[in-house]
Amino acid sequence: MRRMRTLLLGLIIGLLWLSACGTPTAPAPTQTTTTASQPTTAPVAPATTRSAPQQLILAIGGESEDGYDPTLGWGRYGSPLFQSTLLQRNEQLQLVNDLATDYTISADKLVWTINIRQDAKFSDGKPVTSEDVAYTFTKAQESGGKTDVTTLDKAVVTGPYQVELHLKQPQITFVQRLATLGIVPKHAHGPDYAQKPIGSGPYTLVSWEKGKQLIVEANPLYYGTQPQIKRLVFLFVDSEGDGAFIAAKAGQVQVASVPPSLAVQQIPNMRLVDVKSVDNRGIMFPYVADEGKKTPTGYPIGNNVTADRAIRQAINYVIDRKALVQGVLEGYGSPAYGPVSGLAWEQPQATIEDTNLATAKQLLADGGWQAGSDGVLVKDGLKAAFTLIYPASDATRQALALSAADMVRPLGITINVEGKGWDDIEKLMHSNAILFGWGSHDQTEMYNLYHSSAAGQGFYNTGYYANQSIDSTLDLALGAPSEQEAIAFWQKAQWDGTNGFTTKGDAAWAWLVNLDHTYFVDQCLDIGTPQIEPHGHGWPITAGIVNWKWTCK
Amino acid sequence: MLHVQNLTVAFTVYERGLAQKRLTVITDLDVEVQAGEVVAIVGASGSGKSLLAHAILGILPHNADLGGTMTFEGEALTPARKEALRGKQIVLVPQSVASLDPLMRVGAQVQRAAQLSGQRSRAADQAVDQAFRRYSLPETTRQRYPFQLSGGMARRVLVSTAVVGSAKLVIADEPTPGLHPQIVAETLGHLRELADEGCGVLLITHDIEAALQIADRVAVFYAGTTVEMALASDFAHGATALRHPYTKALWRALPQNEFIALAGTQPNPDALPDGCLFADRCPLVTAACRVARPESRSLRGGLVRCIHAEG
Amino acid sequence: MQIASSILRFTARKLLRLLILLGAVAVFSFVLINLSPIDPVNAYIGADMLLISPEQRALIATRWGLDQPMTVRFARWAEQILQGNLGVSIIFNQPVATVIADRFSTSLALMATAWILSGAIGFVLGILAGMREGSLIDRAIRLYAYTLASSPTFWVALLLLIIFSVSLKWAPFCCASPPGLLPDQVTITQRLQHLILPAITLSIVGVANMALHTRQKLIEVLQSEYALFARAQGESIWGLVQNHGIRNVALPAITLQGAALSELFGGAVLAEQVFSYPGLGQATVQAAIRSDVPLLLGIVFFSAIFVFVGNTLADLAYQVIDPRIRIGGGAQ
Amino acid sequence: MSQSSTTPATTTLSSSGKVARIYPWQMNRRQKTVLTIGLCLGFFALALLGGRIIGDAGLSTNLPSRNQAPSLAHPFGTDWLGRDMLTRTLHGLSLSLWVGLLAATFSAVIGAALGTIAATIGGWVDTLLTWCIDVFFSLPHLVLLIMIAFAVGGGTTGVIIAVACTHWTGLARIIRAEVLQLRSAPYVQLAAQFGRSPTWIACEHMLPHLVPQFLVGLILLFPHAILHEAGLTFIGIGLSPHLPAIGIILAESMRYLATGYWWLAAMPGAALLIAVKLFDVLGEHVRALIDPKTRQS
Repeated sequence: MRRMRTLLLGLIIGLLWLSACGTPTAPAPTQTTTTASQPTTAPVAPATTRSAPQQLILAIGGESEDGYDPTLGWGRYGSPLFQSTLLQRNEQLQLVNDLATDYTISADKLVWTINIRQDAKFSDGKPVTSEDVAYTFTKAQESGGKTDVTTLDKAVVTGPYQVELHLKQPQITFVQRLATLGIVPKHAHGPDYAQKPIGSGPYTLVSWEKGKQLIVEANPLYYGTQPQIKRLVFLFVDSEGDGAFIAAKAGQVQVASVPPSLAVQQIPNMRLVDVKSVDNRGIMFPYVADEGKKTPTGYPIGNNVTADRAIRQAINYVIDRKALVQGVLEGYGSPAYGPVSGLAWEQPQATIEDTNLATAKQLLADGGWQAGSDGVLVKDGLKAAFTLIYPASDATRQALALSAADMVRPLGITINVEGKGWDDIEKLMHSNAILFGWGSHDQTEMYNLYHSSAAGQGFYNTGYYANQSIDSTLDLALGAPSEQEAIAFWQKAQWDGTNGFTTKGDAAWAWLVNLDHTYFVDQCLDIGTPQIEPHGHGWPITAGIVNWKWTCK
Repeated sequence: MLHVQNLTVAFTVYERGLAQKRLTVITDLDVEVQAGEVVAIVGASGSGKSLLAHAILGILPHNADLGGTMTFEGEALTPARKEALRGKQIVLVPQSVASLDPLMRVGAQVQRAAQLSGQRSRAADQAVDQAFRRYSLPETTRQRYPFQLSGGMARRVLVSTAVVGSAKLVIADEPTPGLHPQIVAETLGHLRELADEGCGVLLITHDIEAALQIADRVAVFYAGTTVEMALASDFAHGATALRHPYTKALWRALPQNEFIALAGTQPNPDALPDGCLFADRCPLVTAACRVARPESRSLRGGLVRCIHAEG
Repeated sequence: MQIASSILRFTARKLLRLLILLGAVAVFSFVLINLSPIDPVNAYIGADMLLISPEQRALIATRWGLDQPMTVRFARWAEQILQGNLGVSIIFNQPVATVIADRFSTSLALMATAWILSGAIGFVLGILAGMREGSLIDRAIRLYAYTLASSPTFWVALLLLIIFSVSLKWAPFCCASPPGLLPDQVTITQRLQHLILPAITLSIVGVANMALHTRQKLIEVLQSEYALFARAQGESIWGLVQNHGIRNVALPAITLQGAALSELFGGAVLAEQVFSYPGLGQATVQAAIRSDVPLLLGIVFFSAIFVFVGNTLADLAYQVIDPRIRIGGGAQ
Repeated sequence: MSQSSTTPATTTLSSSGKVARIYPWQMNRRQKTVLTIGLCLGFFALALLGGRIIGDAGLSTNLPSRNQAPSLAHPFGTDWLGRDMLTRTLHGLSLSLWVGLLAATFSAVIGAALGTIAATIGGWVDTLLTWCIDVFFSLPHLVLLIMIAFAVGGGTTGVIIAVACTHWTGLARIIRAEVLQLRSAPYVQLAAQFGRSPTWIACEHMLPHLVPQFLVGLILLFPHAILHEAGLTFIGIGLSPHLPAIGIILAESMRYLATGYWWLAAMPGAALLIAVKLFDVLGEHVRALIDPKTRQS
């Protein structure tokens, strides 16, 4: 009776066996030019007169793994593509109307009344009404997605094309939600909306193969200017690695986002577009001394060395930010002296003359630090040494941390550099210097970084920076009636001649560089002037996609 | 058919440390086998006898050096010719069942031997059946695996690998150990049959009694050389008919004779004495024996390698 | 009738063992994940966790039920499993079953070809090296195997990609089908073209283990008694390998190939990252790094089944290959 | 194992029985073996101490001189931060050699032991162990590595223990299959009938046969463990990524492959390859020495 079983299995093994040991005729790579197999892309022709391809292929990464539902966080960096937003930021990052025609804020700054245009339609033909706007805001507020609308109390429909948003407390930066939250149709929003989004944006989704590509086509019912490029393909190759670069080199892609290290290369028929961004990197110093205090979650707070202003200022002055930009970012970046460099609400006076060993040494001497026997500075028994931690998975921050530590060494300050995972960083970020990356169009970020009330809240103000006058300026900024008036206060908080959190003032941080986002773009494709991009997620470059044009005929 | 003159087989092996030394396992061995004749080579176990078989077939390990001349049917046995002949005209009957592939059915292995000896697969198939019937192996043996065979059956399968081909010279390496006496007689009988059918059989064994049952001539092997070539009948007439002192001692040591063992041991292969190899243990030893190796001379119809042996 | 009942009993026993395995694997990985240092909420929010307020974090935690204790979550998960619902993946915001299904189906063809090719190439190389031990070809094959074993596979894949698709433009540079085409527009020949380079790369990279173990075993076989007797029968080196080599060398080869069966399911992170060929490798890595419990458990379940089948097949193959194990009452 | 024809060795017969060599420098096979083993150990010692010998001057960043091709000043060229690749490679080798060696040996030994036990004792022990192997096989590699490395507290010890606890399964299955075959060998069954205990049989009769497969498994695990060290580091559980370890250097250089700075990947890769190749040569010669069949040739 065992015969039967072994016979059966012998057969299976035989099959496996034959396939395993027969010498397979591995199909030799057939001689095919890939363009031939794709009738749609432009045949390879001399650079200048290439006709417009039926579809544009973009390798700029940014696949939203959990789908395209704005209430769960899609499009939180702007230009959700399928949906349209109430407001929009133009190239100069000024707020302009999009779906909304105008909005007014009540005296107590708690009620925002918004009127929307009456000719907007969803891609399924149904009109966009205030019902949809109210529904979108309420849904975003209650669903545990990645977009934070917790300050909204309730949304009230006051007319077919008018809606009122009631906030729990005044927050001018709520305007950022108006500019990023895509409006979803109330009648068509279900659990799998994220896979097949319907919206009133310039494009509609045609097909989405996860991990591979997303195909979109122009939405004929779009109320704004009709895009010249009718069909787009977002190719999800391993973008932060070399995937996009290789795709561009193989001539299959019209736009490819590449890391700075590859931006120095040349690719035929393509030009390098170096887009400014507010994506910045800086060293966060623990501001308070180590008095053995702990956070509610039990992590140590304070660091005696970085609590000394002279140390923080000296480090700010000695670091050569231009060398960092040239060395680490291959020149695709710019020195950063504050958390919002390059934005309208940056304080120009806050910039300092860095690579300045003499001033730094002077500051340290005035601060009472003398050189110890081993060349390391000492002040009443305390050695000028502390640990700088960077996230282990980010090579750029590693490079910045190491270079900064070596630049500071001549001062007599030793910085031991360590790479840790985010969960370790959470434990150490109140008692050690951390190399953080911030940068957003939303001013709330500056508020949360420097306001004492935000200290110890998640990743906000991890150094427990607290300065009464800065707190009050920040509160004034947040409570300002409009973004325009708020800018004066944001600048005052950075530096107002006597006080501020930048280097000349408390030097709470040592901001280092702003990263540029580098793209290879086809010479025939005109992508207009891209806006200053936020922290690098989503597709910031597609903000102005409606007016992209193919110039070669 | 097969003439072997002063064959020498030596190995370069390692001593304890890094130094190498040479083991001359076979020194100036002479033997010859005619068609239809069984020649037995009898010697103490472990004196390098099966190396003679490997030397003839050309499958010595590659750190072995071969000296002397070997001819088969008049032509010199060069390595190339050895390769051409082995399995076809010269076949080996090995000793243990370990020489059979444990994972292959016995029938298939014997059929492979037949194919190697030049037969096409259909003819080989019949040859296997014929051989198995000849040695009264049951029909199911073909499907059996080596580990399922008894000692006797394994022996008969090994012998049948020699029979399926058209071999002229059969070398049987220690066919008798570990078997029931009745099966020993049966195996030797098979070898005798092969000789009677015209093959030359070279029987290598340590069991002198078994050899005497079927051998026409017996070569006595001592410390790597043949000290005496005697007719099987000489042994029947007792020690006097024998020539070399060692052969006489061997004969005397047999249980049915005086059952007296010879004192001392064989000389070590890496330190062979200059003179006669048997000098240390030989009752007739004189100074002359230690000077040079005695030549092999004919005496009363046989050969002996001793200056004192006389008619 | 008797044979059928024995097969029934045999498969029943095997199924029972599989169920115990799945149960243990589920409990084991559930506990492991919860011990893991990685906080799923942080992992879910990802890079812009700096912008999300603590209240929002609490909202996220409740949405995914991450705030309940481990035992409650395991109980709810287990009861879901019994109704055949694998739960929803946190990362992909989709039912786990669909995530696994569509990624597995596209990568199955690639992984199967790679599994067979790497097994075959490895085996043949092992035989060649073992047969001519010490010769040039043996040293070359060993050097090749060790170079592959000691260089990160991404490296090798990227080199091949750059050579073949960028400079020579022989093979497409990415993906399972030409970019820009809808799934139904893709022809079979296009799929094949996109399969060749990744399959060859995976096969080339995966041979080291098989080649070296086979070579080692073949050397032993060629030094055995029966090999000596076969040579005495006039067998050529090729004859030796064909009749005795392959049969005796099969055991380690089968074990390796059986163990590699689980890769069929796991897919190769390598193929996905370098060739952007969808598969479950990257999903597994993400699920592990971002503590996506339902997805991870779903993947672990299926890979457990593949591993079990692979190893059981290998165990049964031992019996077929080696009669002594079968008849000698080897470990059942 | 000899070729078909017996070609006389290059030594001549001397009456005294001692080997007379034609050329004085010509060594016999075993001297060559021992010499190679000596060379391998020498290289490993160099690799282990190399880091200290060359000092860590080259480790500090020097941005202006970044990405320089190999030159006399920097034999292995410089990396994207201007650090000298030769110093990093040597430091990396000495660091990773330990990790790779310990991890590989532990897991190979565990694998061999469990494989032998499973096959010799058989019965429920075998079922239990094969079941454990199946469990370990089906859990995704990375998950196990992260958990164990974290539970043990990360760093190099974390990596070693993690790799050791997860990579024994492959070798265990191969050794088990090998022992299953050995178990039916006549001499093993004979020893059993003489009343020898299974463990004695396993050690005396079976282990010598397993050495070749064991060595192959061990040598293959060595680079694998090193590459896993890099994998864990980037998740933030192993070492800090800027500490030079071969696996990390190789993984990081991956990003620069397309840029044409070939030496970033080629030099450390070659160093690791040489280390692995020497392990193979070492293993091969040690096996040739102790394996009776090849001792004499």
